[in-house]
Order: sequence, then C-alpha cells, then structure tokens
Amino acid sequence: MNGFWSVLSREIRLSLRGGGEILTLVLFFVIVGAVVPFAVGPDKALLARIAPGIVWIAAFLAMLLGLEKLFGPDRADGTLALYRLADIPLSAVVAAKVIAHWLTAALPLILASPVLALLLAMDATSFWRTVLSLLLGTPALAGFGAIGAAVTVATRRGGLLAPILIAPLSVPVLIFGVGAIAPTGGPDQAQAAILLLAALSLMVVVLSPFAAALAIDWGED
Amino acid sequence: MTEGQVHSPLCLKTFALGVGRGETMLARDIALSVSAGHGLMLRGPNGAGKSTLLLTLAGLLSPLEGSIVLEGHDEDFGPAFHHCGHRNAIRPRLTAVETLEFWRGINGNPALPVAEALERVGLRRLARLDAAYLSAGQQRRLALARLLVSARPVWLLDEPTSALDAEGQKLLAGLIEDHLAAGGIAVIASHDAIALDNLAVFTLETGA
Amino acid sequence: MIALGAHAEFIIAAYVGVFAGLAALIGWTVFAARQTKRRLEELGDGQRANSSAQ
Amino acid sequence: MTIDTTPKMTWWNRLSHPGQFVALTRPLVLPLALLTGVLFAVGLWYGLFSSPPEKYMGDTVRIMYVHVPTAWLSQFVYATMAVSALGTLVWRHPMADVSMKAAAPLGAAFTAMALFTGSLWGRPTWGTFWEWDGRMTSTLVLLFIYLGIVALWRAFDDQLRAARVVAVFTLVGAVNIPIIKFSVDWWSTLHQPASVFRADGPTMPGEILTPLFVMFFAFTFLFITLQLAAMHTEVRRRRITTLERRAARGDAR
Repeated sequence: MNGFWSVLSREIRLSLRGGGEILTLVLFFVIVGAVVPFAVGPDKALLARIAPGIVWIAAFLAMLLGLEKLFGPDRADGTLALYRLADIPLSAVVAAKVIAHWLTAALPLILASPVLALLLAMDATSFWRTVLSLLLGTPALAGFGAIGAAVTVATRRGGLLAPILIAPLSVPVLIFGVGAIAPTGGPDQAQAAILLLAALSLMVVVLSPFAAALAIDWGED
Repeated sequence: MTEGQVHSPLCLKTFALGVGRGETMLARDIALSVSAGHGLMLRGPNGAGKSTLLLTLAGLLSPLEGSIVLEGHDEDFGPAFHHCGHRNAIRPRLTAVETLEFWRGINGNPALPVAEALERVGLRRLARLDAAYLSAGQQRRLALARLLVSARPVWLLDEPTSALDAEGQKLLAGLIEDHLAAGGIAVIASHDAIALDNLAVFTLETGA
Repeated sequence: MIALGAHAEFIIAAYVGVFAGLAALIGWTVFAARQTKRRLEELGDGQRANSSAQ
Repeated sequence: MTIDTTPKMTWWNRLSHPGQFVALTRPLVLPLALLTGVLFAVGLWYGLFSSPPEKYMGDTVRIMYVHVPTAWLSQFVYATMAVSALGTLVWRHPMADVSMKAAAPLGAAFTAMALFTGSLWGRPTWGTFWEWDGRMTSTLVLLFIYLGIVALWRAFDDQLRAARVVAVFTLVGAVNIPIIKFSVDWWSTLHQPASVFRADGPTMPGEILTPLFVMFFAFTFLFITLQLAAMHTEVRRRRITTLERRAARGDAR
C-alpha cells in the first residue's frame, strides 16, 4: 500500500509542477466546446440539444491528449524498468497511475464544465446530469487510456496510435455517457444508461490495470 | 536494517545461460558463480551483451536458454536485484529528496534514511533542489543513492562510472566495498577500472 | 445472365466489389509468399526454408 | 526463470516448431484452394443463375449470398485471433503469434467487404447507403478495431515482443466487442424505432438457403486457405529477419 501511495503522490506532484499541463488540458476542453457554435451556428435550441454530445466529445479528446504523458516519460527515463523491479506489483503501479490520470486529466475538466454549460445554453437539469455522467464515465476512459498507452509504450510512434486503438473501445462509454443526459429515450432510459455507465466504469477500472501491466511487462521483455 | 546485519549465505549462479534481445542471441553458455561478499566485473567490447546480461540477471529480460539461480535468498525478503542502468530514472521536476523518498516507498526494505543516503553520495546541500538543476554527475550520484535507501542483496550496475568525476569514482568504489562487506553481491559492467581489490573479471566475447 | 430486376446495378456492384476484393487479397497473399521465398533463396536458405532454426 | 522441461504431446510439439508447422500444413494448401474454387463456382452458379428472386426483396436477395458470409467471417476471424492470442499468452505457442498476425489484415478485409455489401444491400432495401443501425454500426467499430490491430503490429520493430502486446490488446477487444454490440443496439433502438429491415422475418425457403450455405463454406474455406498461406509467409519472413540479423552481425552460425 505504501508503494501505491508513493506512485500516486509522485504522479500528482509531477502533474501539478508540470508547467501548466493541467491548464492546457482544461483550455483545450473549453475551446473545443466553444468552437462548435461557430461550426453549427448560434441557434440556442440546437446548441442546447447537442450540448451533452459536445461536452462528452471535448472531454474524450482532452483525455486522449493527455495519454502520452501516462507511460511515455517513464519509459524514456528508465523509471518503467525500475517499476518492474519494485516491491509492489506492476498492476498496482498502473492502478495508481490510472487514478492519478483521472485526478489530473478528468477532474479538472469536470470542474470546468460549467463554463461550457453556460456557453452551450444548457439548462440546470441537464447540466447536473452532465456532471454526473462525466463523473461516472471518465474513469472508464482513463482505464481504456491506460490500456492504449500501455500497448503502445514500447513502439516508437505510439503517440497517435493509442487514441486510434482506444477510440473504438470507448464507443460504449460515449453512448451511455450521452444517453444518461439526453432526454431522447425518456427518464427510464437515462436511468438505465447511468447504471450501465457505472457498471462499465467499474469493470474497466478494475480490469484495466491488469491488462495494462501485462502489456507493459511483455512489451518491455 | 543495520550495516552489520548480513544476508544469509548468498550465491548468484547461472547455468548455460544464453542472453539476447528478441531472437538474436548475443552471448551463450554463460556460467557465472558469485558468492556473498564478492563482486564480478563484466568486460567485453561494445555489443558483446554486457547490458543485456545485466538486464537478464535482473529479470527484466527473459533468458533465451539456461537458468539463473540466486541461492540462499529468502523470497519473503522481497526483490533481490537492484539494477542501475544507463538511464537514471530521475524526473527533472522532483527534488532529490522526493525522488529518493519515492523509490524508498516502492522498492521496499527501507535501509538508509534519505538524508543519510544523500549525505553519503555528497548531495546533502542539493537535497531540496529540483533534479533538473543537478549536473550529469550529480544525477548519477542520486541514482546511486537509490541503491542505498532500499536494501537488496544484489547490485547490477551498468556503466556506473559514466559522468562521474575522480572523486565520484572513488565514492562508487567505496559504496560497492561497503555493500560487499555487508555480504552483498555486485555485478558491474564497465570499461573503466574500479579501485577495488577483490573483483573477479568475466569477459564476454563478441558473437560468442 | 439472368435479368436481375430493378436493382441490377447494386447486385452487380456488390459482386464485382467483393470479388475484386477477394482477388486483391489472394493476389497480395501470393505476392507476399513469392517475395519472401525469393528473399530466402537470395539469403542462401532456399532448401532450408521449410525447416527454420536449429 | 528455469527452462521448461515438461514433456508435451508430440503433435503439439511438432506444430509449435515453425518449420515443422510449415512442412506439415503446406500439403493442405493446394487441396483447400481447389475445394474453395469449386465451392465458389457452385455457389455463384446457384446464387446468380439457379435460384429464383425472393418474394419480398426480389433480386436484391442475391447480395445476401456475399454479404452474410463476409459478415460471418468478420466475427469468425476475430474469434480466431482471440483464440490465437490466448495461445500466445497462456501456452506461448509460437505459431499462435503467426496466426494472430496473419489473421488481422484478412479480418479487416472481410469486415470491409461486409460493410460494402451491406450498404449496397441497404440502398434498395432501406433507400440509403448508410444507416446507423445496430448491426452496421458495430461492424464499423469492429473494422476500426481490426485496423488498429494492424497498425499496432506495424508499429513494433521486434515482432516477438509485438505478438504478446497485440495479444493483450486483442483479448481486451474480445471482451469489449459484446459490450460495444450491446451499447450500439441500445443506442440505435433509442434513436430510430424499428424502421429497419429485420433478417429474422419469414423463414427462408430452400432455394435461397442452398446458395447461402455453399457461399458460406466457400468464404470460410477461402479464409482458411489464405490464413495458412499467410502464416507460411510470416514464418519465412521471420526466418529472413533472423538471417539478415545474423548476416549483419557477421557470424555464420
């Protein structure tokens, strides 16, 4: 457990000192969301209708953007090899990193989502549903992200590959994430989507550290 | 864990070991035997497989054939191998103290306290400085301090003298000497001479 | 050829497309096989191509 | 860290040696190719000439004879890859790596064909080339996964290392595909209630089932043939890499 906290605190410390990385990510999130009205027109009714989708797409892209930082620098400076010699299982290290990734790449986006809600003319109910669905869904994105980053860490051109690999896997997260907000299917469907999203997140967060650790261990071997 | 506490009689042995990367065998039929308190110097031209052998001993690469045994090592004690490679595993934005505390946390078997380890490698005054401001030699010393904060019986050092000045090399020899005196084992790959008496030498040939 | 009804062009397009795809797949497989065989012979391993390694 | 000395079954041992595998399976390629050719000839004759138009869809039903087999292969090939991935991870079977690598582009090709024929079938039937219905959407996602796997293979220099990493990803994909399918079905029924054509309508008459079955086997045997041929090529390619590396290192062991 000791080692787990060491990794977690190191990761968070590194992101906080990362020279405004978190700020960049949040800005990216807000700007992607704010650019959409220029493309589809400032019609408030239309914007309010597609706002959940925009927020989710912006969060999805922003989280993909931060993936390269997950294992890339650790591999470059030799830390990853030493993780494999550490006294805690590699999967625990990966789990700590997934949690740190969520805290530094997803939580700031959720905190910034009111800005987007305002710009996209969301009403209060759908805003709160958006926050809830982001809270429930982003852990799954972080878990898939860890898998994508882990399988590409040993390659030379991993940067763009990881998003390509995990985007198809993330389809259910987007579907249930937006389904939990959008009123299309009525409240029953939204409720079901929330439950499915939570189940999916739970499963991905529990299983992804093992898959990612396996991929790192065998990719480095 | 104190300096005097000695590991149980320890012996690192390899049997007909073949090492390499992927399918390419770099060296084969390696039969090493290093017992507690002894060091082994790996020599050989570039590309002979020194680094690969060290990585294989550490368990970071799997052997292509043969086997590695560490006799007398209690599994409950935790991992047996410290590996110190070309890369220092130091992140510029963390201070020396933070770096060491982190390694102490995940490597287990805490030995020297962080402050003492930094004192030992001569970085006490730079302890609170971001690692980015350390010179290459100082970063190397910090990497060596990582070996001190967690006790592990076998040190595998890959070119440990690189970037070290004369004083640093003397320091390194002292660290290895202390480790061996405490009943440890060291396997060192280096092109430089290390001022230690009881080092056996094992030479790897190219294309062996 | 029988008459394919009102949507003949779709049916023909589907068959032509699929069989062009299959032909490309087969062609590619055969080409890759030939190429590797030739390369192996260049490397002086032609006879041992079937029994690799020691 | 010790050598695995447990005795194994001999056929398994023989199959796990790349050279032996090629020697054992090469005689199979030609008969398989001939069988595939015959099946295709029979299937095409039945499909295009012998079978009558269907009652509701008319002649467009003939697209089904190429659509259903490719759609089946798009999933069957992934299953092949997933089983091979297990072979790589659990038994470390060397031919499993090769099988995984050979199957990925084939699977991508068959999935693309399934989408192509599906949209050509959709135009006369639904009046649109692309419909975001559950089946087509999840097939599209499957195509993306295949292409990602092909890209992942190509991104590695060392193919042995690549095999185990790709195997992990393939299995992650295998676990995810049912979830994707479920979520996409849920989503498409939410957005467009039952306007799409259902394949499980009236039971199909025999004259349609015959060409369908023949084509189904023709495509499956084609896949098996191509898979074997591609595996042989891949074994040779690895042999080439080994030889080239040896030549580069200048020793003639």
